[in-house]
Amino acid sequence: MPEPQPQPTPETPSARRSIELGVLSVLLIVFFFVSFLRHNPFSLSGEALSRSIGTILGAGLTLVIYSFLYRDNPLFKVAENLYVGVTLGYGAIMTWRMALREEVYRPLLLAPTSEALGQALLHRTVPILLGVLLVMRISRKRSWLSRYAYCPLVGWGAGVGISLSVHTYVLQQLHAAIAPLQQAVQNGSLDPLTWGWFANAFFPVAGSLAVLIGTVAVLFYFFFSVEHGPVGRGVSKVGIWFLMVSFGASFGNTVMARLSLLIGRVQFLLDDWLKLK
Amino acid sequence: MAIPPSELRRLAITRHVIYVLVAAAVVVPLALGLTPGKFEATPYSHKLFDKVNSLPPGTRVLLSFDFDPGTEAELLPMGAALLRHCFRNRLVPLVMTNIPSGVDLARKIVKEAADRSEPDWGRKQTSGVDYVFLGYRPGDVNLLLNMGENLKGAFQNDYYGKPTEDMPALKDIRSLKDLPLVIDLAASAWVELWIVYGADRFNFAYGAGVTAVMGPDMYPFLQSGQMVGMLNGLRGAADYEVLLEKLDRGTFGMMSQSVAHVLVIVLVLAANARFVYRRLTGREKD
Amino acid sequence: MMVSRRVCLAAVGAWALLGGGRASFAASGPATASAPTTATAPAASAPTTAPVPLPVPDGAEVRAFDRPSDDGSAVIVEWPKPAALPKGVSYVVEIAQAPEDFAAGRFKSVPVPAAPKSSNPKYFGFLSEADKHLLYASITPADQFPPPKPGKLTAERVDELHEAGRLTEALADRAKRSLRNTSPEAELTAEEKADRAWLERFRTYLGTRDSVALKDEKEKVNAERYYYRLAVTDGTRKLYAARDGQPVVISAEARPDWFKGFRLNNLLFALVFSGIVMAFIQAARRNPNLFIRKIAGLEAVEEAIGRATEMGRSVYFVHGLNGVSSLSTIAALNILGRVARRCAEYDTPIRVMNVDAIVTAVSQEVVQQAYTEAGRPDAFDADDVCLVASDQFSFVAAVSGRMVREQPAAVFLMGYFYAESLLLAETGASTGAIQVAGTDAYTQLPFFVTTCDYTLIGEELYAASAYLSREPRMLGSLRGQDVGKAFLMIVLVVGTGLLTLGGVLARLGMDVNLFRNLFKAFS
Amino acid sequence: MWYKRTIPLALVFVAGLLGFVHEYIPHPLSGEFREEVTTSIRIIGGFGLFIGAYSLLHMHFSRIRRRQSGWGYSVFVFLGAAVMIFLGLWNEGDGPLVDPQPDVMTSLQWGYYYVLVPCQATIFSILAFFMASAAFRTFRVRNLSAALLLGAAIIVMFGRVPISEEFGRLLFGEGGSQLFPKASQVLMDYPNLAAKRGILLGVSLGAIAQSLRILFGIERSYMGGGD
Repeated sequence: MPEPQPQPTPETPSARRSIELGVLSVLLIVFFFVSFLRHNPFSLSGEALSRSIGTILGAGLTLVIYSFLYRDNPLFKVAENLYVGVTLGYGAIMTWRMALREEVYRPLLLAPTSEALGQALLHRTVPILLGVLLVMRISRKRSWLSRYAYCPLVGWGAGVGISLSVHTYVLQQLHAAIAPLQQAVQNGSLDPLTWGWFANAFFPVAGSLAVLIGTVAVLFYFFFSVEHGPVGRGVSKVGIWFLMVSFGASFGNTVMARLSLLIGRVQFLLDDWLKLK
Repeated sequence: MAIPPSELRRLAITRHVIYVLVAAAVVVPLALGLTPGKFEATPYSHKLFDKVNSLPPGTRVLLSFDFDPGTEAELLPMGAALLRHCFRNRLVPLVMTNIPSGVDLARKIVKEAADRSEPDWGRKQTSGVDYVFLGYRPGDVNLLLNMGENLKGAFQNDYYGKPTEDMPALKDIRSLKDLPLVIDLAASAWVELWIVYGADRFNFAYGAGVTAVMGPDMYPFLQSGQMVGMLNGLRGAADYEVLLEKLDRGTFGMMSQSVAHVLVIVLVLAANARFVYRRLTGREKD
Repeated sequence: MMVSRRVCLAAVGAWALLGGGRASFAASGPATASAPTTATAPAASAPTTAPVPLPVPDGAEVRAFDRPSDDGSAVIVEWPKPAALPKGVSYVVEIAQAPEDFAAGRFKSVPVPAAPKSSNPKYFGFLSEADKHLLYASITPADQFPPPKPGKLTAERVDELHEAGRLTEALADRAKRSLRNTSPEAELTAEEKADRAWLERFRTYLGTRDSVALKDEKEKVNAERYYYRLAVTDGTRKLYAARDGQPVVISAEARPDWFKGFRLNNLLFALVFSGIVMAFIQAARRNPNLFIRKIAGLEAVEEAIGRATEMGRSVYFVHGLNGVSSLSTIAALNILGRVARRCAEYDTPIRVMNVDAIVTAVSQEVVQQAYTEAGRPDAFDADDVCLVASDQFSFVAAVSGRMVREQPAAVFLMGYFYAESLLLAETGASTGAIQVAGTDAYTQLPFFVTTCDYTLIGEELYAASAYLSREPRMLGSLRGQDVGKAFLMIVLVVGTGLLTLGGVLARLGMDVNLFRNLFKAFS
Repeated sequence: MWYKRTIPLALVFVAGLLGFVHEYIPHPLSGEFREEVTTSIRIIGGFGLFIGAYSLLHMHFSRIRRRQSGWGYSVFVFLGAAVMIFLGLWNEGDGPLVDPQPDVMTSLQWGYYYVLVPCQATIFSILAFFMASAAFRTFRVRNLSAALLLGAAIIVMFGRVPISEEFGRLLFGEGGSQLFPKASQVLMDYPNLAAKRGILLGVSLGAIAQSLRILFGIERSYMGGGD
């Protein structure tokens, strides 16, 4: 993903360009040298060969994409577009194999008996027609036809969604949300200021209280029907604090996630390409 | 106030310096093969591990690998560890995916895990008996609903085209309702879709492995018990490996992870110290 | 837990309405008709000789009825809980197709666990104190009298299918031929291979058809009326729940129901909430001035534009990646309208960056509209609203590049963003522009908060746009949702309060079921 | 026009109603009905592929045709797609109609493992660098909110990695090893949980309202432009 590029320094673009080209060619030579050193394709054959070529290719693409960190460059753009195309092609094949061939081609054209064919026609004619209509979407003038295909889908999704989100996101969550304080109160030890009391009475109670207050405050922060008076402002302030802390948690975890991906790539380069393991 | 080119170049330079630091922070520990000292598994990873561990041999466990190469680095180690655990405890993993571009990843780790675990069983792992790879079917949530009604209807054949109807591995499994545990590994809405359209409707225990990005959003479901446990990011994978006492990619990554985190923290602190100082001395209005 | 969650007070009503109503006391009818067999009669009078008396339930209180709120796959047999259940003693339910069959010994006996009826409120709702003592067992007749399972695909089966007209002569032969042929794949001729492949397909097809047929058969079996006897046994002796010396025979049929009683609370919530939302949308249609509190973010918007005007530099408005169908994009467009209007008034240049063609088109209309309203239609330049790129990466590259070159004084990032949010916001910050962001992409919000001067968080974005546009559908549903939120907040506070009070009382040794049940009502 | 808008909207409503109602009906019929619907949806979804493929290829094709800047790169999109599709249809010589041989790496999978996987994984991982640089250059404690956010972030970032245990030991001996992990755990378990639940409740109400607007034809933007 690109970052702003500083304007090419006006004074010596050509000089800079030639330096870059020089460095690039050196890097290319090093890359192939190392690759052949680590897994020499000439000594291999069959699956081992294809695997080693693949690894070299994969490593190459990886490095090319990282070259973007220096600055946006043609090699990166090539890799990026290639990736888009490959993804598309792979997806197409998968959809054919997993969906169209299974659900359309096989039942209809490979029906074992006339009875089976009848069944297939009975259950699949309508959806297949709708599917064809759906494809109409790509035509400028006929695209409205596709509505007959996806409107039922959209409607069905919406309808099913309502009762399910009521159940999962509202009722289940409420049920879970109102319980903890009671549990904490009921199970906590009663002799105060002992370690046990802190461990299994004070902290649980404090914690569940905090959760309750936070949840309510956050809900209130997103409550738009009343002008916030001094109290309201206070509550929504608390709400925003809770939000911010939770955003912080998300933030920390996002950093972790991105770094993990980087680690994954480096592991690939070190273990599979350079075979350091 | 427009930024003079010199300033811009300085920015570009600082950026490149930071890139180099990050690269170093990640590469060096991996290249030197440093691993962190002993560390304790986080509670929710532990919960999931215990849940899997508690299942008697022969239990069928559905693993849904709903991730694609983009997040493979975080989720694939989890998948490997989970499969290893299943095979070690003689559970029968049923593996599926809801993401077309994840099919071959899933297929790969299932195969590898099956082959790797041959010694545990003393015989060759056979698809359809010791495990099933169902592959991918389109239909999104409707597929889950379908599986809740009739699993073998939703997957008439497994990935290899074998009919599921009378597979030993699927004996008297009619629908999701007959499965004691479902685990989803996902980097997307699938984790929640599995709760909404799966766990809450068909009452199976549900655990998940998610990318760290999503981790924090899952806590409401953990607290409500809608999830029995969760592996959160690469650390989750590392936790599971530690619990399995079989270190692998997840754990090996932890040292780099640690160093890189420290680096980022230092960067934030340094920059903000400077910022606060400037602000106090009134040199930056903002 | 899993179960109790599902429960609601309302379910009780629903249960009575839909399931309990159908409970049938056959004890009066068939029970008297069926005399106990000689086989069981001595057993019935066994307790006299027994060392430990078995806790025989009172026949009058044994009942059988259709399980409420289910798909007609089970019948419930219930009986009173004994004072104590000695070790090794367990219950057995005997099921027969006709009362006489018991005498003839044509019955199945099913060992059943002694589950307290109150432990399964999903089906039974909350029990009155009077019913707390009941035990129950749910029996699926089809498990006891299973319909014949269709056989595997053998030559015989093929013949049957042929006779049934489901296979033509030729196909039947083909099937048998390749059934006979067991030689390994490698040695087959092309034709034989084709036959085998065909057979596989046919087998799969037949398998699915059979399972469907079997399912229907089971439903038929379940729908029959069956007769039940309850016995208690310690392995050696077996005593029947009896009334005046006669084992009580009760009967019931399992019927599929048409409503999940345990989902009534769900339905109520859905309907009421829907009603409120729709009502408010209508109200907003009639009166678009429904009150919405001022959104602080909007002042930040004004301020940013003002600053741009002072500095005589441009204002950037960057859309998210989603198309027009996404709520956040609609909201962003409404806000764009306001921003463009102000810019037109102050004669500040505005640039709108899009990644989606349709959004571009709509944005152009919006901005043009704004300029016209400001009375300066001539000042509108369509090129200011442009499709800078068509995919994420090049979008960021292009926008960042332009930002660095043009140094806008204010940047608005509105809509649904993905990973590009970080880069866009960082570039904006590095150029020293005032940034106001608004998104409902919660994963991206952290970056906006730390890099932008003001951020519209989640629903604030909708609220802001509703506040500006006064669009009924947004305004109305926003108000509707507020009612929902108010309800949730009340439930949270009051619910926790009462539950906790209940907990305290429980510690003080008082009965708290009242509180518990009260708040199960909400899940 | 009624057959362009009215009927589709009616379809939305009817389908939605069925979807909503069947959720509350335990009767086997409702289950069978859903199976029917879901199979249909699966089939229709399969055709969706063509739309996605078309719109993408069409875009790049028009770039090439119009010789837009950087049109040359679009050629690689077609190249990649063409190669993968060919490999898939060729299917090691078995043709597109049969399944690939199990457990040998087909050439399609080769393309997947060695082109698609590296590209996608790498492009996503680039963000790690950008975050680090942003962390240094732009994440500022502009106000209390940002301060809270960054503080929490730092605690979490540190607590989630093993080194924090070493550090704890260093400071407070064996007992301190769990200090930082616990801190981040507490942060996740209480404030984070509270806020996330608040958001969840709010957002799901919004989602329900959205579904309603769709059902009743108030929200039509998904239908795209045109009459």
